[in-house]
Amino acid sequence: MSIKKDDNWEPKILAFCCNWCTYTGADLAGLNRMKYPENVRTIRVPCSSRVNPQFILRAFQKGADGVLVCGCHPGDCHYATGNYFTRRRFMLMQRLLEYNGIDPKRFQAKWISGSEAAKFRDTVTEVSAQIKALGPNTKFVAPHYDNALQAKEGGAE
Amino acid sequence: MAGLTEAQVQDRIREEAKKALASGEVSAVVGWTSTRFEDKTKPYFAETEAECDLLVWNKYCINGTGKFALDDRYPEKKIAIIARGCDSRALNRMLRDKQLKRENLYIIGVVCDGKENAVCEGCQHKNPLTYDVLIGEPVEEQMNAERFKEIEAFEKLTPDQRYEYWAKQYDKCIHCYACRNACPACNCVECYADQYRTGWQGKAADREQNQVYGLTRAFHVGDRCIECGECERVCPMNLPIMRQTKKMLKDINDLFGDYECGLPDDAMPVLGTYKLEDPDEFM
Amino acid sequence: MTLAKKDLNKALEILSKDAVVFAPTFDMIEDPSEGGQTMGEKKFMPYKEGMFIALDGPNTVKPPKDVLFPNVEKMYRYKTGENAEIVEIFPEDTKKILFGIRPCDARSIEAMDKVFFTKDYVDSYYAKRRENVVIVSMGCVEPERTCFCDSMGLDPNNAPNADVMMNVAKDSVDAFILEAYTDKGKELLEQLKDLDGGAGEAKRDVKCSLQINKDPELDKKLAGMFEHPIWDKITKGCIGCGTCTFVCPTCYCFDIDNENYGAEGCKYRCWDSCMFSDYTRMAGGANPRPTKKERLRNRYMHKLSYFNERYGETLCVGCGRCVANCPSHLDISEFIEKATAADPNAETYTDAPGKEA
Amino acid sequence: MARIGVFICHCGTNIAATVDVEKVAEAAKSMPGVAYARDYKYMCSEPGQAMIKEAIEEHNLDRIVIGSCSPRMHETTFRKMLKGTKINPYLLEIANLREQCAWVHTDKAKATEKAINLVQMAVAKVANNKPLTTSTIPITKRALVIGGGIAGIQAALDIADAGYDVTIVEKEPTIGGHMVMLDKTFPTMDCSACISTPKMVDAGAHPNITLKTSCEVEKVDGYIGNFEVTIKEKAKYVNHDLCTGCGLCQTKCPTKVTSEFNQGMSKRSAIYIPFAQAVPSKPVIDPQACLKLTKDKCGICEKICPIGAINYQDEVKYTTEQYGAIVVATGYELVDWKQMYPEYGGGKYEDVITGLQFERLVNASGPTEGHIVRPSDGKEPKDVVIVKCVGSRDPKKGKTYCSRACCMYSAKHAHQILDKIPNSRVYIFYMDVRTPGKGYEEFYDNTRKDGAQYIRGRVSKIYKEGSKLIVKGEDSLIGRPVTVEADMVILATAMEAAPGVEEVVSKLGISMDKDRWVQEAHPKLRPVETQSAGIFLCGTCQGPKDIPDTVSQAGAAASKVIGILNHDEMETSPMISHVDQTKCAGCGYCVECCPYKAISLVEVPGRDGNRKVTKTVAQVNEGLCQGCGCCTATCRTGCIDLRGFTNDQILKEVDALCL
Repeated sequence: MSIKKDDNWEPKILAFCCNWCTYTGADLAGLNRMKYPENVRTIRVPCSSRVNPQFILRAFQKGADGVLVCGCHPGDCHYATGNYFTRRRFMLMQRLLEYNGIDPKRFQAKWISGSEAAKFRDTVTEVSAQIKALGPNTKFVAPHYDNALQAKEGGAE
Repeated sequence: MAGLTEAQVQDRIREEAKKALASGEVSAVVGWTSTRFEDKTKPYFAETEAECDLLVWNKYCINGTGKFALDDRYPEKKIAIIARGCDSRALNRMLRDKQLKRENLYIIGVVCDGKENAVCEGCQHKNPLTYDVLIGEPVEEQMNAERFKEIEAFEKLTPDQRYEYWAKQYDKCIHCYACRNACPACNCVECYADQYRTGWQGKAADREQNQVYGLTRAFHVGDRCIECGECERVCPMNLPIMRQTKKMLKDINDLFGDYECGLPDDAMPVLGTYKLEDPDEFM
Repeated sequence: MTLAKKDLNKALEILSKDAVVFAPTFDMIEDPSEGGQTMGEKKFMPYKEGMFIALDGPNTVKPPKDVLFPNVEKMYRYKTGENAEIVEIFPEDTKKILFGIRPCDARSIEAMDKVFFTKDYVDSYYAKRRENVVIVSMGCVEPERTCFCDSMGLDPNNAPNADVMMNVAKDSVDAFILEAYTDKGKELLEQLKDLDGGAGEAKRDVKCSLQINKDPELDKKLAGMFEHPIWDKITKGCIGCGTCTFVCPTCYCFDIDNENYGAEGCKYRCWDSCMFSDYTRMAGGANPRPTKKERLRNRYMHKLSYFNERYGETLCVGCGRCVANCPSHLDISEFIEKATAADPNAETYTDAPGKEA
Repeated sequence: MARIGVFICHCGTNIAATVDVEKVAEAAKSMPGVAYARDYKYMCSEPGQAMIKEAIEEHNLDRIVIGSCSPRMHETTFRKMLKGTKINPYLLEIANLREQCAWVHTDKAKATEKAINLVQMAVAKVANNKPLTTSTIPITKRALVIGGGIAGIQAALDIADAGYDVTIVEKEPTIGGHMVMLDKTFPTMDCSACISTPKMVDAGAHPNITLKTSCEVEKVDGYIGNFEVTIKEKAKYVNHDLCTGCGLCQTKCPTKVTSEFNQGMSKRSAIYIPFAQAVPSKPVIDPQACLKLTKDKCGICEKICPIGAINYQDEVKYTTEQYGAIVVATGYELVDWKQMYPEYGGGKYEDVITGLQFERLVNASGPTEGHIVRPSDGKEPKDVVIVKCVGSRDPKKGKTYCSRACCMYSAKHAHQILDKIPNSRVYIFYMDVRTPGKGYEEFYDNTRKDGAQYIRGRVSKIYKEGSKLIVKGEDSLIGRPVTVEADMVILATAMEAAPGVEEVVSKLGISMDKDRWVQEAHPKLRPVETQSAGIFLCGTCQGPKDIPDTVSQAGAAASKVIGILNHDEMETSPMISHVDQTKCAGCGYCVECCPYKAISLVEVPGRDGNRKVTKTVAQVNEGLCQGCGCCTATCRTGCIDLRGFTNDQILKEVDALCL
């Protein structure tokens, strides 16, 4: 795996955030004018249990360098039990991805409550730094059609 | 085979098949019949008494029979399945997944001492677990101490080695979906992979789509896999498909305790439930 | 010309100078967990220096059709919105040599040509690839046990539509006899003239392992057997996967879809299989081929009857790939025999001997 | 193709200072489906909204994206705004450019790039939004209260006073619960029965309240506003419509068994009114004790009853009624200390009693008419030991939690003993003294001044020597073992949820915490609500508490119920799950993971290939679904989807963010 190191390179990091805890926490980070890297983008979902593991695969396929799934702490789920399912799903998913060669830092799940603005900031800052250190993700990525064409023309198979 | 010879079992199968058909409650008996090649048998639906005599039992009866029970989800009559241990687990799988009704099945269990099939070496259930009539004396079951040996060895590789290995494997995949169609845990009415318009994945059989399919498939069946090995057996391109699903099973065993599917009192698949005291790595 | 076996790699070396040479070999996969490389499937791969060329032994799992008709083929890209545009993507303009394909696969290309070139329509993507392809066919050395091409009217020793025909020499197993059938073929042999060991006679006495009893008029007979009870019986063991279609050298169905990237996108076509449930499913959900019976019937009918109706020949070339690879061990040759023997007007059908209704 | 309008808000300088809003609007113009894009100072302002509405008309927009503050801030505002336009309010997406972009970044170029990407995501999502409509469900204006203790009575009275019909279901023959057993209430020392029995009478006499005593909830179907509850009425063997409550039967009944009400310290007859002030004040027959019912003998009560109200053939009756809301007030029970603490005699010493037994002992209407005497010999005890935290705060043997009321009632018991028995001595073994209530600390202080001796430590053993109970413990403050020779020992035993709460909880589809207390929706913010809309809880079923807390929680639950019943119908959120039943395989795994029991398997006519069949498929109850979407990720087929957050929408969002 050759990793192109480029100082200007910014990773793409997707963060699925549950509406009731982490998204609120992220908003609170804004209210408190906390600073964190621009390369993290949140997708609002009602509950972390809404996040289908297939979304994670899709993100990598489309070129995400890292994916975060964040929800309420166990016991605090707005919907009572959603994050317990999240916990099982993504513990297994993370292992399966690692087994297929994806660095576990590229896919992480975290519990961040609505009041933990600082934890949100610290988490995304840390994840961003980790992924920057890892470099661009080349695994599972479907090449953009232009690249695909070049690759094909460069030498069949 | 304790007590009975291969030929005797075959006779008993034919006899039970005829009895089942004669009862009038059964539309067909699913077993195996010979092909023009001595070392191959194929799944066969015996629908008349005479056809029952075409049923065979030998070491080449490797195809799973269980999944054929799903051919008709709304049967007017029972279907009889000649079931080895793995086939009975397949049926239990589909029963647990509410895809079959037990009253629509007539299970002719056959004690199996392993076939000319790689997966049989690690078999932990040679005796059928669920049946209406049993052929052969139950044998003592062997625990497979090396159930996850292959997975453990593979886990030791570097991430890049693992990725490269799988990428090469998925390059070979031709998207034929044999693994899915043979799998008793793949019992959806319409597979997500067939829903191109929803956009779960593209139809192209390129590496990336195959990777998405391979991982999604592993995740979808991983907590319900009965380890029959049909996916791997049917793959025309010889992808080591069990190496993905077994990884799921291994992790489930590690994280949530001993876990095996397709047993008669099958618990809820681990991804369909939770425990408050589950391990938590996301703090 | 005569080409010594030891010069085979030399010959491919020469040929790959100005062409991509696809030759049968074994795919090797790194699996350090099992202590190194594991041998994968036999397949056609672009020649690389020192590559092992597997001209004898069983045929490849996948036919060489993807050189002409790739599994995924980008057709055009587009932009939407104010600056909407469409840019066609043409196949690469590279010369390709299909080296060592069997007469059955050579014949399959003939059938594909018919589909993509005839009836007043030329498929430009196929055409572009086809004109760049030189076929070097290799007569069967040891036919696989599932081969039955001679029963389908082919000669396992000879591919009339090849550019170059290659056989084992009659007097030496260590030499090949190459004969150019076309100008393209002559050009190719010209490149190899330094390796020419002189004239020689080809060994052309191979017979297929399976000699099947086929009604010469089976296509017409089957045309009248659409509702025949035999279909219920023989399709029962099918699991409805696409293996037979994807390993078939003459299956040419494709689907067209697009991949979007924001305001841009790309249209591509990819193999499809008539064995899949969504092949005939309409937008509203109705499906004229709802079960595997209708789907497998369609496949067999297409191979053995419909194609004859349209192009005057049987589409099945008897390569035996579907027989060898079917997960359920279904066998089209067996079906041909059963259909040949069947009473076309029977009300019932059974496999049991002596019970033919 | 959609015609999307994109509106980028400056939010004064809140967004504009860090994000180049003009550039974002310009970039939006070339996004797929965008027909119009512009920026504006304050989108949420009156003129801002008017501008959007104009643009919708002028450019024939069919859905919009607003790049502004968090959707948590103004999503509702803009949805309301769209109500007045041709665009469905749910064809709106908000890109969070303030809280999650402008405010958290400093580099303007990078923030702008991110803002464009966030707008791209919103555009991609909105293109796949579907118009959604809220549906309304009618509200049945009646409430059900499960449990007729003080919590249930108070909740019922409050709801009934607001003008709504209430049914109280009580499994015992009378309402009143535990409070009516108590003698005095701390810290005011007013008579418990004197303040609780009027409430019971009020409840019994209230025109809007129906009492269903000797009843249990059998089955609960439906959802908020529309619960259908089957109530099981146990056989009473007395026709309460005829019975005048004269009590003659009680006096003549020859069979005597221990009285539950008096905590086993007296007897009652087989046909009985549990206590004098019971409501309804009419007897029932205990079928386990009655000679007629067990052995077909006796039959005196039937003979003696002047109006023929006795009916030995009485049977269990089931009635099904509709309710709009339910209050769970199933209360508590004291733990069975005898099993847990064999070292305290495990029940073999009569003079080791529980606090509740002491309440009966000291109560003027109790078995001893208020004289504190030893149950063993009827003598007045002089040395009394009170042991606190018996079963509470004891992870090894009992419960981990604190039962909250024991510190105070133990102080009360000490005070009562010292007050009633001259020269008595009271020793209180405690772990901590917790008095967090109005006047509680003062009460505790007074008790100590009265002479109660507080010994910090646990009691390790109680055994009998002669007529004395030897209490061995430790004074952990001085680190020495302590032995007290006592005449009587009172154990302040832990509270636990009432037996049978499991059944109630499972019938209602709500949950319990690890200690079996009924789980509230949120421990801080929704303490009287449950996970299921329309089901509330109050009193000790939710956790140990004293009477003031119970009563105030009952009022809170009642006000929540009134809030629902006040409406004729209620709007349900349209952002809920729905099933594509043509694809559903009916595996039922979504049913299992739904926290609201909103999904069930139903049989519907369908097609298998080209054949008509009856299929079993999942179906979502729109009244119950709260829109978490857990089911969607469980469904392998992807046939259960969440409106407003569909698979398609999220996949498109992912795609757009990865551009």
